[in-house]
Amino acid sequence: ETKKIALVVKALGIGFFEAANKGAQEAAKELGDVEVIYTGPTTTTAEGQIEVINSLIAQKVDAIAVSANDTDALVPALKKAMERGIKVISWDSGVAKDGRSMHLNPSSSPLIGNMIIKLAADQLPEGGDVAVLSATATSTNQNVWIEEMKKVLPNYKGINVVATVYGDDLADKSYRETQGLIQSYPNLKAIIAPTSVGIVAAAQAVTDAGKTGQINVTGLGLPSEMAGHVKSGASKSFAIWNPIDLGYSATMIAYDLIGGAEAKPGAELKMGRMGAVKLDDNNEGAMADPFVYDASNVEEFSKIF
Amino acid sequence: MMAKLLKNREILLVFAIIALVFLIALRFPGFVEPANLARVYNDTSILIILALGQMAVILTRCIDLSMAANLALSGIVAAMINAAFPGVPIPLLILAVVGLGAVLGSINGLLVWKLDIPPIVVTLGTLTIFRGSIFLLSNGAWINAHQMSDAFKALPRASFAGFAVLSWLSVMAIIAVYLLMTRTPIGRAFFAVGGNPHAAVYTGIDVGRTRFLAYCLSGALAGLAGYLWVSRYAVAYVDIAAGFELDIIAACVIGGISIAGGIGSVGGAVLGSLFLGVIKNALPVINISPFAQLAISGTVIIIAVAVNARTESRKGRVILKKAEAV
Amino acid sequence: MAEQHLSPRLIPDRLQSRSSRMLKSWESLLLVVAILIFALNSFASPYFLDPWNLSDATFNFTEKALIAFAMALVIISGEIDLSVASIIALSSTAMGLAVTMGADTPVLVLVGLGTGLFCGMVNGLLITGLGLPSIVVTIGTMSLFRGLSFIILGDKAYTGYPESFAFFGQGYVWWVFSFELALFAVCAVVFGVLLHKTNFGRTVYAIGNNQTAALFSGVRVGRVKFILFLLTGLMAGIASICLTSRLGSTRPSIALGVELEVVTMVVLGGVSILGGSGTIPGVVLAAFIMGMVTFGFGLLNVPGIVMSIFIGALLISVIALPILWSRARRRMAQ
Amino acid sequence: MKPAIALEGISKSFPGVKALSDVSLSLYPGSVTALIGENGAGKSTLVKILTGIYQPDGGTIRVDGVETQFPTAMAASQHGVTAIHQETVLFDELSVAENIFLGHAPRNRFGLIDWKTLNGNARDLLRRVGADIDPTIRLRDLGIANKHMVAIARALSIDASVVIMDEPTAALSHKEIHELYELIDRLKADGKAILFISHKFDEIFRIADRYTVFRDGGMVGAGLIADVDQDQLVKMMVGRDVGQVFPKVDVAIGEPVLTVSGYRHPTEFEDINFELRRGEILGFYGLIGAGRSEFMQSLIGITRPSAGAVKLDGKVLVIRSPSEAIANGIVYVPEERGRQGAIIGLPIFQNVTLPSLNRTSRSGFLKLANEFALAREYTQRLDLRAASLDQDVGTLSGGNQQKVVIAKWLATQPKVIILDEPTKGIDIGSKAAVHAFMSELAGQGLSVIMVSSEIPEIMGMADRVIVMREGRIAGRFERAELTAEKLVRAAAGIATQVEGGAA
Ligand SMILES: Nc1ncnc2c1ncn2[C@@H]1O[C@H](COP(=O)(O)OP(=O)(O)OP(=O)(O)O)[C@@H](O)[C@H]1O
Ligand SMILES: Nc1ncnc2c1ncn2[C@@H]1O[C@H](COP(=O)(O)OP(=O)(O)OP(=O)(O)O)[C@@H](O)[C@H]1O
Ligand SMILES: [Mg+2]
Ligand SMILES: [Mg+2]
Repeated sequence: ETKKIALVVKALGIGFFEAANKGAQEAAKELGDVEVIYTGPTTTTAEGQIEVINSLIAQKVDAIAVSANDTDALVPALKKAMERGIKVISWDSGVAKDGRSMHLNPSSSPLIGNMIIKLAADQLPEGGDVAVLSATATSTNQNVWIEEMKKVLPNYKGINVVATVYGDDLADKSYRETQGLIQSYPNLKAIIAPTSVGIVAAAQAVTDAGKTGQINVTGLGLPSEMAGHVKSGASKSFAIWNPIDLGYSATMIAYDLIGGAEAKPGAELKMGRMGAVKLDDNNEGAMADPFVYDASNVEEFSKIF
Repeated sequence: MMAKLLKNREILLVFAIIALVFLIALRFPGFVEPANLARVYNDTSILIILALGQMAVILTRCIDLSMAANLALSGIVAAMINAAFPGVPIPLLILAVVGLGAVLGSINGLLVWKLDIPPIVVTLGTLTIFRGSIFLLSNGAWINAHQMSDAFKALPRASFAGFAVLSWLSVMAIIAVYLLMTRTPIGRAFFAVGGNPHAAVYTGIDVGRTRFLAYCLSGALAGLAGYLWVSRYAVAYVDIAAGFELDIIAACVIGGISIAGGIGSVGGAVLGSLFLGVIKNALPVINISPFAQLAISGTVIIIAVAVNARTESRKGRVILKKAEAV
Repeated sequence: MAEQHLSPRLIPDRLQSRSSRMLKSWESLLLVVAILIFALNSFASPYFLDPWNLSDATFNFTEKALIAFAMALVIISGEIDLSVASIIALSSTAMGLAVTMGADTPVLVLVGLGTGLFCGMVNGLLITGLGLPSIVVTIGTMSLFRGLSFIILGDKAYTGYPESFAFFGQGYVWWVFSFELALFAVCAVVFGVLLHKTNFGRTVYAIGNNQTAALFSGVRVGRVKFILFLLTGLMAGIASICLTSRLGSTRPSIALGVELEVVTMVVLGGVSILGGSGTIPGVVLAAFIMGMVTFGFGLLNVPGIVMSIFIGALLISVIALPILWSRARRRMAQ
Repeated sequence: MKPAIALEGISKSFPGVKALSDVSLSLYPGSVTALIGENGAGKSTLVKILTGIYQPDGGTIRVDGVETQFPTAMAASQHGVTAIHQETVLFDELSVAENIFLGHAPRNRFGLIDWKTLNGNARDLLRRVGADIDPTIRLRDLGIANKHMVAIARALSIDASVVIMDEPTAALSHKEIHELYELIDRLKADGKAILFISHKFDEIFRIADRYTVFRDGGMVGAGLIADVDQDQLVKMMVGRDVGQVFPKVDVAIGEPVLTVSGYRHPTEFEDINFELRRGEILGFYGLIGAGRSEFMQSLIGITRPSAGAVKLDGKVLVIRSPSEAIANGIVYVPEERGRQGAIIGLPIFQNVTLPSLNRTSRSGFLKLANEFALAREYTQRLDLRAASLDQDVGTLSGGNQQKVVIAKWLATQPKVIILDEPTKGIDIGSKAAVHAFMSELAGQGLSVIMVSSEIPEIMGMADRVIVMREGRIAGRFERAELTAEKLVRAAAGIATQVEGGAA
């Protein structure tokens, strides 16, 4: 009998999640007896995800792997799913502990927080002002990364975080917010956008303002979307983990749980070709280190995701 | 004289905008530098173009909630054509997109004209249908900067006589719509149909057809804005300009265009858009918490409506005036 | 003919019997659509006809429908309230704030209702007090109310609602019948009676058809409209309690875009957006239709946006078809 | 003589109503044809068919002997048919000149509207109809009478051979009416064919050469005015003899019921003092725009007076809203039926019971049976013609709508009823019904204020008359001393001269 694993994403149509779906399908093929249901709302709202989850419960899927729009709001719906015998994990953007059996971080949050500030600092040997362009003010993962980043800030002498603004993962809002940053901080040297929508918009705004070379846009982005901006010099480098691997791993973990594995602190869950993930006290685990892209390798990866 | 000037909505708005800019300049002098003001105008251009179309529709006592969705659909089609056939010359592409926008607008217009469905219902329906069509068309996928040709992205950014082409396009749209509204029968028919649709029939104006044309105009302008939006932000996806319809309507309302139809002007639409544009651009610059922005624009809209209502509410006829003179 | 002129004519009360009128009504059309969709759903998905699944499906519309009842009255009176989703957000934020101050469930409910009423009052005062057009005022308060939630909450969330608070959005009254469904049923009856069986309801229709004449006829137009906006605020407050309880947390972006769905529901229910006509049974049926469509599509894993195309097309075609049909019939007759 | 336009066998139905069945009508150059008939007889419907607004279900239209169709209003005007419609069909927000030329504005060589020529032409036209109005001001700044003059100018802006006037004098005052007569004489001399619709017989006999009578959508007679008298026409119209035109019965006038003292408003009226006694009909005469309606509306709390007091039955009242006025037994039948009176979209019975819902309902819940009973009682007394009581009032003719509105107010069983132009635009039969009913009410001890701009009505019905001019009381007359001349002089503010600055 085939097992139904639902891959619930923040919103359909986002390149990052489309890539994750590719990985999930790859896992399904590898496993043979798995059907992956790739679904999600069309806008990044918690209510939309709840409706999707409710219909998945009704379909009696075997597992739900969700990248949440809201840490807390999904908990009651996911709890209901678990009560009806469905395995629930979160990946990418997590759900509060009560609402899932484990959470798969693409990488560990401290590593990411360090990585994004390091990318900026590496280009600024004398230090300078940097600003953060985040997604929505409610994004779980964004907030954690920014927090982690601020923790390690003292390690980077002379780097000064002057502002955090929110582009809501909307291209135009991010663009406008970036314009505001450029206006307000004439000495701005770098913009860190740990969001794939924001980083593209910020790079575009910097290019349009004629600040290419003066302001470096960095953060987390997709090679396919950033290739042009790396070439133009608006972005020297950026990082991302491989979303294909992430979707693949989430599917593998869900399958492992369906097969009887138990998610508890210290347990190791199988992730196929990605090896195994070890859970910490919060039942969280990290998949791999983020990977840096720059002019030397971005072309090659832009064909993949 | 002064009192009379103050009653004029457009002049009041001009003062309000100047006062606003002045206040911002107190906290951030760089805001009033000509280059920055030009940038603010440029940033507001798309809103102006859209508000012009919405104005025509509102004048005929209708409303177009589907403008932002039309923009998104036209924009994404422009991006898809460009991505698939980078060789298509940009002017031709723009023409095609304006045509597409007009066709989408004409769907609204036909439903309002031929089936007499209330405009708000029609455009509420087409709003979701247009957005959904984008999803079906693109499968939800984004079209990113690197998929667009350089010429596609360059046009709105190109500079001509010191201003961006985007700004020039909006100026041209303003002039064209101004001529249309004041000097052509169809423009006057917009006013007549909104002011008194019943009477318009008696003067030989086809009310439904006039509304249809207003929707075609708003659709065409939305199509133009679609290309400009997508090329300017260099990205196209299902949700671009989501919720922007309310900004467009707010701009019209601030500009004194009566939601009940028949009252309004091109100047009002432009100034209303600029007012919103200045606020939107100023808030991040003067370091107001991003969380307060929404509340502030809400408050501004309410104040603007209240002020407009004040200037609009006339005293009744003065019957006693002559008696006093005796 | 001439004979009749001599003595006063006797004018009958009604020409059509009630049953024949009902058969031709909008509601019967909606009923047919609802039955069709129900049948299609149970045909298309084996999971549809399961009591628990059907019960889960009701959550797709109950909260929106609660607001739709009040919104129906507002729209019949010729006004509109686009701020309802933002009222939900502000009420929810206020309740979250109360939780952090240690409030218990009864206090939370009062806070939720109170905030809703307060927002309704703000709308009502601006609209009836200053005489401003409601569509514009509520576009403004829509930004204002949600903006306030953002100022209070920023990028934080309120969680930690008490256990007992979960009942409103997650509790069941009996078997598969949830508290929300029961509340929906009660409100449907209350609003149905209010609109169709009371003097108040009659004045709402009168205002919607001709506000000036209603004023001249002694209807306290301002007061009635004020009450309607209060009522909408209150219902949004109730919906906020249910939604907050169901989510167990508050974010300022809660219930984004719900206002258009509520308006769609009301219009689909046969309420004229121009004011003056419409019924509560129509709105109830529209709520069922929208809920079943979204759930049915959900079972087939159709993306939400495709459902919204369907709802949009339904909205237009349900209004257009009868018009086309009667035209076609007239052409046939000629 | 060959008719300029001839209609043959025209029929028109609306859902549930046969508005016109097989009517024929010919209009001759240089001649005025009066079209008369009760309310709802189909007169305005015929006008709308002639001007391309409605399409007839059957029948033919011949212009100069050639069969023609008018699919749009534009087509009709291109064939030389123009009309002053019963409703004012003008645009408040547009300028006077544009109102006149909307749809056929002069253009320059680029096809753009030529505003200069437009304003010039408008000025000429206005001068021709005898109205001294600046063509560039906005229409909403004009008084009602001037608006009608603009409507007339608009009709004449089209070079037409057929001019239709649907109750053109209903909103005009004495002076303008006489100017209109002169204009019609000039048009006649120019060889235009004129169709003139009116309920006022003095007018018809003054200017018409021919008549056509409609009854219930059919044609019942036509001929030369010279061959008939008023009684014959009325009999054709109504299908029976109409008794006394003003059935005023003498009523013993009692103690004062309503006392108004020192009423004033910053811009609309001042110094209004009078007493209204039990059983009395108090007439308020004045030129249109004299401020009567404005003052009456302040009595029921629509406009707020800045000073003044009302005493009802010896008690001082403060009335802040119409609902308080109704509760105290003062009701106002408004002048603008479509806007302030009838609630189009609601059925007849709901219109009638709206202000009386407290009486027909039980603790706030509707009782339909009571509503129907109340509505039937009052509509029958006013001789309403309708298919059923749950019919939308919007489907009734103007006169029948007015009956519903009056019934609505009578059903509240008031102590004082204010009727503002109660018979404006209603036919002679209905008028008689309203007048008879007014008399009956007074006889039962009700006090009536009747605002009217028609001298015969005022003289026929009122026990006492107050004349208003420019917001003040300009004269008071007892029934015994009433003459038409005194009324006109007081209203126009002329002491000796006949022509005066009464504009
Ligand atoms: N648009 C319409 N829809 C339905 N019925 C209509 C419509 N217009 C007119 N009628 C009906 O047609 C009949 C003739 O109306 P019409 O307005 O022509 O009367 P009229 O002779 O002008 O009366 P009045 O003297 O009151 O102006 C009436 O019964 C009226 O109710
Ligand atoms: N400029 C105008 N535009 C529109 N309507 C007008 C205008 N002037 C007068 N009216 C209408 O005519 C009526 C005139 O009322 P007002 O109180 O000024 O004078 P009145 O003495 O009652 O005149 P009338 O004989 O018309 O009743 C008002 O009800 C108003 O609606
Ligand atoms: Mg008529
Ligand atoms: Mg009057």
